[in-house]
Amino acid sequence: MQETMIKRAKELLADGTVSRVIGWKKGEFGYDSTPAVFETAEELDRDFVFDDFTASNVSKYLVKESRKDGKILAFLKPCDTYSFNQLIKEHRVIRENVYIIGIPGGPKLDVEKIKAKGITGILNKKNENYTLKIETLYGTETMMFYEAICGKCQDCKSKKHVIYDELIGEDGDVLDSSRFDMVEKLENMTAQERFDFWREQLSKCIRCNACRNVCPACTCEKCVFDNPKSGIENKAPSDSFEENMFHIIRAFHVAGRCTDCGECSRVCPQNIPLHLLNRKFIKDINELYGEYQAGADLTSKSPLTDYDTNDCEPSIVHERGVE
Amino acid sequence: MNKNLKEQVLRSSGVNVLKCMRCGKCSATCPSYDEMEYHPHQFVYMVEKGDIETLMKSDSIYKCLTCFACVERCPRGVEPAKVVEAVRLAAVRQQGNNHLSPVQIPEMLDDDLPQQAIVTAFRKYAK
Amino acid sequence: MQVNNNFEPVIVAFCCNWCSYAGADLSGTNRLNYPTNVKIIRVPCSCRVNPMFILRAFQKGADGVIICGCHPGDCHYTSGNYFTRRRITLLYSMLDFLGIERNRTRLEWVSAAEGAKFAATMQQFTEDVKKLGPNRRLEDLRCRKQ
Amino acid sequence: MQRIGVFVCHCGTNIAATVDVKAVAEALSHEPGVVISQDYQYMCSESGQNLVKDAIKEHNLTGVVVCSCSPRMHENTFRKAAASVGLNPYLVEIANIREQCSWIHKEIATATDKAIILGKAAVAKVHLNAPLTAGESPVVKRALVIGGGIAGIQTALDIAEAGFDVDIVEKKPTIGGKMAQIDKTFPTLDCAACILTPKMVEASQNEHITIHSFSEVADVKGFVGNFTVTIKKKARYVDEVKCTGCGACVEKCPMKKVPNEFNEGLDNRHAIYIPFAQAVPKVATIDPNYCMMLKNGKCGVCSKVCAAGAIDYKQQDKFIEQKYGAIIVATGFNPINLDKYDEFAYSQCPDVVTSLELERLMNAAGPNGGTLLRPSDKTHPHTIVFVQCVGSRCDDEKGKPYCSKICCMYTAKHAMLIREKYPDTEVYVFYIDVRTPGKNFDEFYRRAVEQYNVHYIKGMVGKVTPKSDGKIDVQASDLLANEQLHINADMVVLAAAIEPDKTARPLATMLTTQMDTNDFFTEAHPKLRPVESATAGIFLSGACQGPKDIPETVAQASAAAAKAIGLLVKNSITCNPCVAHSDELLCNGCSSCEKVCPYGAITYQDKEFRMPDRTTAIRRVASVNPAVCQGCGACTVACPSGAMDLNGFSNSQIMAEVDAICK
Repeated sequence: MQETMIKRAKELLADGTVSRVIGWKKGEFGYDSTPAVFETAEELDRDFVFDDFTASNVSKYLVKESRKDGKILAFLKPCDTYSFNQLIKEHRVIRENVYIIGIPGGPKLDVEKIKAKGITGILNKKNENYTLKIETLYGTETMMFYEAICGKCQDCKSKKHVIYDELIGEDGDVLDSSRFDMVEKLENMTAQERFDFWREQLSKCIRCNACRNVCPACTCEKCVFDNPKSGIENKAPSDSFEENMFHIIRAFHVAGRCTDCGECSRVCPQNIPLHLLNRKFIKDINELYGEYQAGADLTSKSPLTDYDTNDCEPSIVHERGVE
Repeated sequence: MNKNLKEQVLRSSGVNVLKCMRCGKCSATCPSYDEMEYHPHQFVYMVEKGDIETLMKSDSIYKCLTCFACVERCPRGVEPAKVVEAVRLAAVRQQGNNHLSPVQIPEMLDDDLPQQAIVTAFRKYAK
Repeated sequence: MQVNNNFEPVIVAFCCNWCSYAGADLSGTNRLNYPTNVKIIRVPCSCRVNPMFILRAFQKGADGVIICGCHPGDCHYTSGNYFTRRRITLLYSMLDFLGIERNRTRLEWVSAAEGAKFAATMQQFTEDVKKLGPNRRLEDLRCRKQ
Repeated sequence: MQRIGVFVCHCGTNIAATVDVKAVAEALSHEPGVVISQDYQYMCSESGQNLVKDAIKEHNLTGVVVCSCSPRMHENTFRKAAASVGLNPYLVEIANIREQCSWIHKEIATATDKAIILGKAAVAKVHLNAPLTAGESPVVKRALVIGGGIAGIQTALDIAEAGFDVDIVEKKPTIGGKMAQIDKTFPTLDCAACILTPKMVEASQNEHITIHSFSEVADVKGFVGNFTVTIKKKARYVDEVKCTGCGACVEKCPMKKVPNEFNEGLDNRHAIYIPFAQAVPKVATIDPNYCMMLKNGKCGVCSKVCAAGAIDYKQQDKFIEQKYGAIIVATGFNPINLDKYDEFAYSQCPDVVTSLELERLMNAAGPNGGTLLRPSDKTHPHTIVFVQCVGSRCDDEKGKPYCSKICCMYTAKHAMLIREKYPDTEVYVFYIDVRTPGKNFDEFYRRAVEQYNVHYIKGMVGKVTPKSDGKIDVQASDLLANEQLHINADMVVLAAAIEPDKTARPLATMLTTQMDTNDFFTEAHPKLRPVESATAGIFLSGACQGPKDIPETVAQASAAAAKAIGLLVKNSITCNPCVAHSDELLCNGCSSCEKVCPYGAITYQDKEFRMPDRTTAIRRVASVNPAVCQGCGACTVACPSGAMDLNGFSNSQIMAEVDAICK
């Protein structure tokens, strides 16, 4: 797959269709690839990588890249196309400046899950019959493949590309996922249990801002948390700001716009399940205002900029779940 | 004027006599009107003035049937029957311990007596 | 749970200028009593109430937040309260999800003619919040009153 | 550095009785930025305003906080005062310590604490107030009058007289209202129709007046000077333009058993009808509940006899939309339903009638052609008992707590007319109080007693019992004689309380105007602005605001017209500068705000910006049209980046208030 992608990218660079390519670049180790922009065939040959660890969503980078001169080639996995579509809808990317090649999605692997098994010095890995064979500095280790799948791919919602100029490989379908199971489980806890759960999780936050910086819905010119005039400016971790304000406000800001790409939880160094906050909003929206998938199309109105005269009252909160 | 007596009547009746607008509908509706020396509206007015002893001495307190027509019809929610009853109660209390007791009741009963009358009578004489 | 009888909650009420604020004025004009705990902030429309304000109030030590607007369909600005209803429903649902007591938040439609409803609503809401006791779950410790 | 002045009003004892105003002034004087903090008896009075003005000049104030009544009352007063001495009016904030503090609380200590907190919130807000300049918005030179009774007609005529177009919306097939049903008017006893119908004709012929009869207001949008109203013209199944009002259809209509509302159901009309001879517009209306053609397609007689071809069985409700600068509410009143008053046997005995029914019974155009006959057996009544205050001055859920005001006078009128016309009739009036404040009113009542020998008895009727011989036993008390009376009457007339029309409440909701607990519209000020509602551009005419007799109604109607004309003569009104604005440096151009704006006030443009890294970039940013924006603030919450903010109610201002309250 990686070779096919590099070959096609080189062709498009050569015939002048695009002047740059955005994809993933090898890191220091076999598992720490990062999004990167390539301008020449040499760079592609040397650094371009596409494997089980290239989980990151490159859509957000196109906010800046699509505003530069010339066209850019973007390799988008199915989940990334949702983010991209949403950005088009919000006029944040310039569609004409991006040539999209849809590529197959995950499941991608989470290196932290491998490390958690005590496997270190990772050099390479191979998937054989659902078993992951990992070559390390200290010899070969094995683990079950599914145990290493990253969180966002476990609850994959769709294998379908909602936007592309061409596809490499087959297009898939929207999946029946069980992504709301954990939200539901929390809903059925008592308020005290939920409070304890979230207090424990959110108090781990170190305000590294990785969730915000990676989020394809967080593309504000200036984030409210960085803006002294917003009244809620807060740049460093403080007593209870993270628990009480930061994550709630962030989730609310992306409510109705979040495509559930799962990047926030993937990048969180403290393993806070931030995606559950977004999913709670998505679940509520689906249940109260009708099914809505942000980024699935370019025309539908976001549920929070829309209304129905027969909408439920907030007192519905009292009628659902457990207090 | 006996202030304590007035307060006692007001408290035991729970009636705010100041709400009366002197329309007289209570007396207009009263079936015992002709039997009574003082009429329902006068009860309300005299209690307001504090002239309770006069009422206590009058037979009128026993002539009230406690039918509650005045309570039902009063446009101001004054409840004159409760005032009458409170005055009666004040009189009964002063008389001492000559209350009617439940064991005395059966022999006084008449088969044709409506149940409501028994209850009313008991409410009236047993305090 | 320990019930502190002397607990006087801080209650922030956001009232839209056209209906609910006028309704609050009307309950004053009609001398309808409601607890002093309730302090009203005037906003042009209930849709002006940013969820940020609500979280901010809780963080600064409010024990209850109530939002009042025109009845759905009667918004002075035609549609403002419909947006309010969605936003506030989602926010309240999220606060519930985070384990915040449901009775600390409320949205009520009060028209300019409903002075009695305004007073009764505030009375009830204050009682509900009193029963819950002080807001500890959403408060910023630095803002706690001594 | 801010220099803020705080002014605490006593409002006589309205505030000072429950709030320690001195303590409030003292506490607020320690707030940051406050350089002067004073209290005064009446801050809104001229000397009170001068106090504010002098302080602004003397201390060179940058902000003013007035702790007083609701901003809905006097915000403008103090803003104007500030402006007159050169302080931007939008640097004035009001802390509402009357309606929302002193009037609702009883304990001085807690009320004072609350007043201080409200004051602190206002001080915190005013710190962040910015000077604003108001724009202007045009006034639509057309008025809408809702209700076509004497109040609505008079208001419309006066507005038309001033040269403005005015539309009357009347829910019944004809204008005229209650006055059209009345026989004679007190205290002059002139015929109501003789003075009303010329006005109805005048209204229909006035080139400035359009009458939408059989119509209702379906929707109201907009604001002072620029309301958009949807009027529902109900299907009357007759083409209003073609119908000549000849009445041929009415005569031939075979469906004759429809209770005649105009005669209070005392006789019948046809399924197609013209309410009364002088109806305006004089156009027939088909009652779809009774018309055989509309119910089952069998009949069609009216269509056959109509020479003008005006009958249209397929007519549908029609909605028209019209813009208005001012709206005048004149929805009037109705007598209350007496079904719950069993003691007066109203629903059991046909000879127990309401006063309005008596009007029809005595009217020459009424069911008996003006001869007073008992509805039951059409005989002359010889003893008539009038009962006052039926449902008025009541403390229970059956009646109304207020005095209906007009009953004493019309009962004196009825008694007098009956004694004049039928001297052999004995007339008794049971009253609680006879209330006759008004020019020539008490003289009128005395005439009834002295000249016409009407028996006025102080006391109330307790029980009305119809007897088998057709007579009616009236049991009542005579309080002055201290006796209970039984009168063997032929008729009993009940002076039913009056209540606002049922359509008033939904209308108030549409208009966003205030109502009291009895559904009467609340005036902007009970003494000083009695014909305006608190909502700008909405005026009150007639009994919709409270019980009124005809002269009072007409006076108020003209006053409301004068107020509306005062608005309509203006070419534009100063508009609210508290509108949204977008900080272009923060705007993402995401279109969230545009989608929630009900006025379409937000547009986008591509603009070139110098970026922090010294490059230039073209960005899509929102801009708000301040003339179109009404300042609701929906966009400010939809905006994820906080670029959209609202003048006068900015994020930081509201949060400052929140902080002050929670502190």
